[in-house]
Amino acid sequence: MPVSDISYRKRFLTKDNVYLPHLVMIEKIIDETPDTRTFHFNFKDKGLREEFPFKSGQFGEYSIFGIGEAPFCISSSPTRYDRLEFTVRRVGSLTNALHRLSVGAEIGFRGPYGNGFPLDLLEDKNLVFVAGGIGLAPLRSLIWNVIDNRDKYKNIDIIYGARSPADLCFKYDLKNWDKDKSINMVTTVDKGDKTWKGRVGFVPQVLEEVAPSADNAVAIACGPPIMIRFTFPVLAKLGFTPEQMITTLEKRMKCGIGKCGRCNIGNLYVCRDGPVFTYAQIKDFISDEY
Amino acid sequence: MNQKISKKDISKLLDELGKEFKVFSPSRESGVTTFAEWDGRDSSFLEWYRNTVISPKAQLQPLYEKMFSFHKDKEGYHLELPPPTDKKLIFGIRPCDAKALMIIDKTFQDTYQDPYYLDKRKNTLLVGLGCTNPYDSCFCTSLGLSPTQSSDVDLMLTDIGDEFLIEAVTDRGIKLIKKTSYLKEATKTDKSKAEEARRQASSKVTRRLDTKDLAKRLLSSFDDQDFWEKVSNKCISCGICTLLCPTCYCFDISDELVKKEGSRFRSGDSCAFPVYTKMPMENPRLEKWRRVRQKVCHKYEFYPMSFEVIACSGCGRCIRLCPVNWDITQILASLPVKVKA
Amino acid sequence: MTNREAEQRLRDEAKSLLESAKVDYIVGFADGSLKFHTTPLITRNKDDVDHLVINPFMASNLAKFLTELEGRVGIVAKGCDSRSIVSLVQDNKVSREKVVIVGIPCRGMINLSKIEQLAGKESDEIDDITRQGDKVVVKLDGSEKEIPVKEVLFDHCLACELPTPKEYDLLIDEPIPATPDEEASQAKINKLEELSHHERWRFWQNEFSRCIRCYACRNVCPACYCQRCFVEEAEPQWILSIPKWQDNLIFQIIRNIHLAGRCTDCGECERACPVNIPLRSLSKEMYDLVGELFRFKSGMEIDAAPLLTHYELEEAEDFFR
Amino acid sequence: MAQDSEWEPKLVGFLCRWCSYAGADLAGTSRKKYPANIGIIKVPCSGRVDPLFILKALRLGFDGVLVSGCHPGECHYQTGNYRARRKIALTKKFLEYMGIDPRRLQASWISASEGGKFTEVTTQVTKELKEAGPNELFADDK
Repeated sequence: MPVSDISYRKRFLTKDNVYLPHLVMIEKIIDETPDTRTFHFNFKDKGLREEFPFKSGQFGEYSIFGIGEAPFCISSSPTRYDRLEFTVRRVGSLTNALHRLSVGAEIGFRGPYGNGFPLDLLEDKNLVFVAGGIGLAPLRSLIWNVIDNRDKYKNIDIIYGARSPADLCFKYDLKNWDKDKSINMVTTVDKGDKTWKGRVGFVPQVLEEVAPSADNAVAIACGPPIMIRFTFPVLAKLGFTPEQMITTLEKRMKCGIGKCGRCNIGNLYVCRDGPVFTYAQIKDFISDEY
Repeated sequence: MNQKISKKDISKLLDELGKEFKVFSPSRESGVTTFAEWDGRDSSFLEWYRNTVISPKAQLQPLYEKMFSFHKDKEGYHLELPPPTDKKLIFGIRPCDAKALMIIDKTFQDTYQDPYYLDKRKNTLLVGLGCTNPYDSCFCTSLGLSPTQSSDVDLMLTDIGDEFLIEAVTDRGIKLIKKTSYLKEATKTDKSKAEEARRQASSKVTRRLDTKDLAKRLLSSFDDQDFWEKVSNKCISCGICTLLCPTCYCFDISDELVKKEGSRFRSGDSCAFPVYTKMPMENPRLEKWRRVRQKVCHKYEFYPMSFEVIACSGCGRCIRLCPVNWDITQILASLPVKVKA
Repeated sequence: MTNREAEQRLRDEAKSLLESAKVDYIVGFADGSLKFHTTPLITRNKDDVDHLVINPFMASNLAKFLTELEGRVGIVAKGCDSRSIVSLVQDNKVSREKVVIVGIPCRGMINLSKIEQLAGKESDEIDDITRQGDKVVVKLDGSEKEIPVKEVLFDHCLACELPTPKEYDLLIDEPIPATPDEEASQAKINKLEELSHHERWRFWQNEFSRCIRCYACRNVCPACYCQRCFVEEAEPQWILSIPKWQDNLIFQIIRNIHLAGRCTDCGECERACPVNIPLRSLSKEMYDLVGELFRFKSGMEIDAAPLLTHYELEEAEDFFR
Repeated sequence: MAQDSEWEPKLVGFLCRWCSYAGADLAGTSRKKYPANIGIIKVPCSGRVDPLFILKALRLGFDGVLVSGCHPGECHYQTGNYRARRKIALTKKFLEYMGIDPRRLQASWISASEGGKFTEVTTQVTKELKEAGPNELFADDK
């Protein structure tokens, strides 16, 4: 996947300065799980709302002024809404501060950065989405994108799991996808509770049980590193080649544009050359530091 | 055609340049050598200056700088960029440090233009000063540099005794010469003196780094954990070699907030620090050997892969200033994989 | 014993420690790649021990590596290093049984910056530096210059209270008695103490505006063994990660307070600082305060309780209302 | 140091919850007037007070810090205040060496029943801080 073409971004630079965030307003906050929230936001500058361009799988740098900045993927689809969404799990100082925000709060946003998912590669393919926990966020953007252009794609399998029923994100979407006859939706949890009637089992296991065909298919996986490490071998067993497996990586980032140095894997920067990679690329990385 | 200037006239020259530029020249403050704004004091640096602890890169990418400030009122946040940069002139930059700027230009120009660095870069003239007394830690010649010649400066000065021979390297340099007083026409003898000075200086750089197939050798040694553990064991993971390296550019971004006003800063960061890559749940480079490997490979393997230039100009600061005398030339010479010619 | 003999004995002992598997690692000094420098030698290989040296340039405090290495370690220790080891043992960071202390009686280490200042040349331009009793002979441009050794030793060496380790397993060479010269060692601090509060604060403000936050001072320090230093805490963020003088200064004040009773005045922080901040003027002051208020000397008595986990019923009451 | 007569110092009090905090409470409920200059932070023990808290307070611009715990021998955890005593003594002396006016760091032993002493101490500390003037230690003038 090529280094992202940024020509279209130029129009959206504030004062020609790539580090200067746009001001955006939080419009709605949804509690996904006890520690995860989705924020709906929109540009304060109405001109930007109309035509803000991004691709599924791209990310932005979000800042609370005075606290700092961090990257999160855009979890809404470019095919939907006149707003954007991002989903945050509470793990550090900035994410904690984000969770303390209320509707109407003003934050900084710059982006979109990164390459995004290769839509052209997915066309006319059977798609297998494999996600764990908050790893559904970037895939969700792609899933809605695909649903909104349903005739361009063949079968869709979604295998999604979380630690417990309470940890499932985007329950409202899961319901929709479950109802959609053109999608095979499988939800699983590592450990059920009294009310849970669905599957119980780790995502890679469930993937093996569901056993989607590798024929003319692409698998797109996102989740915690441990899940990814077990998912690729299962996909391989099912006949997927490394070129047919796609994932998106996460690293500590500051600048988001390949300058501050820290998110590299070998000579590639996750922010600039990723975050979406095929397994073929990853396994050829000279570094085991992903 | 070459010009020359008497060493006695350097102070006057800098005074004159100071009218148009913010002039920076080698200076010693509290025992630390650095480039400081010329205040007309004296040109005694010509006596002691070999190279500075703080490289002139600090004038283009300062240790920390304000990216923008913000304040909040009834309408919400307002962001304000710092004022545009002054026209600067760095007097006396060594060829290694000038090359280093050329090297980091690549990163700051790549994909997205970095406004802070590039604005300063565009507005800064470099007057190079040939290095006639290199340190025993210098190894610039191994990286294809000459201690006395450079294509990365606007003007180049060479010590020919009581005078400096001046060569214009760029158009900006030619323009500068035209409007500068105190210059004289250089003679043939001056030029041959300069030749001799250059020859001597090059022979004084004795430390060697074999760059032949270096990226390949590193690539083949990449997974040799024993090797990396061995060469990193005495490293103390401080940030000296990176923060003071003229080709290291990594930075951190952080905010300062005082009541409702604040600023976003960026500041030098180092791959030697575990926190550099630390994520809430994991850290891909927690072990010291991984961080040392990253530092070495970034300079001599990844950077050439991306930009076709080694991210090192052989200035030797990392060797000179290291508290435990960790020596990059020794490390690279001891790579387990040798690629045959 | 001549220096050569001592070196040979050290190498023999180190080799036999490795051969008899009494230790997994030997940690000592080898010649550095720069003139008049040594570099830490950390090895499991018995052939490497032939690189071990003893000379007046072994400035590093190798105790720093004890908290990093797994297994049993044979470590070359000057008096001050041995105090750091003892302090680490007191803090339960290092187990005494896992360390074989190879003691080296020390006559003080030569501070190259002082030589450079006196010679007017940088160390790589100097031809030779040799110690001859109470003098140091500096060869430069074909001529020789004799300098009294007291003028070129590190400040902390001048005040050394323990030239020969008290806690050791092997001692190379004869013990050397202590001859501390507090006055000479204290010169910079005494000068500071003459200033007013305001002037002193200004002084430190100025010094710390140079700090580049490389953390060499912390990372060379054997006593700074925290897995996670307060400067890296994000919640709450105690100090900014931007090297502003205010936060640089707070970092160093707190570092010194946290090191009360652990700092053995080995001077490593000041030596490692690339921008010449007189850090020992902080650490020595704390070292003295600890002695003055609580009669405690770090790393001297292996059975002593660590300063800040211990107390006397009646002490320091005049600070409280 | 420029200071107008209107200026009032602000100080942070780190008070042990078992004694001094209760003492402050008692001062309040028994309507003893103590200066409003003090902002109180309840800590589980004076031994909890890391010198870092003191520096942070000064960095944030507070004019002084008061650390107050149980009288020696009366610590809820037996020895916490003894340890605090060592730390505070060293900190106070060290900060003075750095050039910080010693009046900016104060310490006291106040029991739960000493509401009066709390009033006296805070009044006295406030007075001394007023003499010391505003804390400009960390001002960004350079």
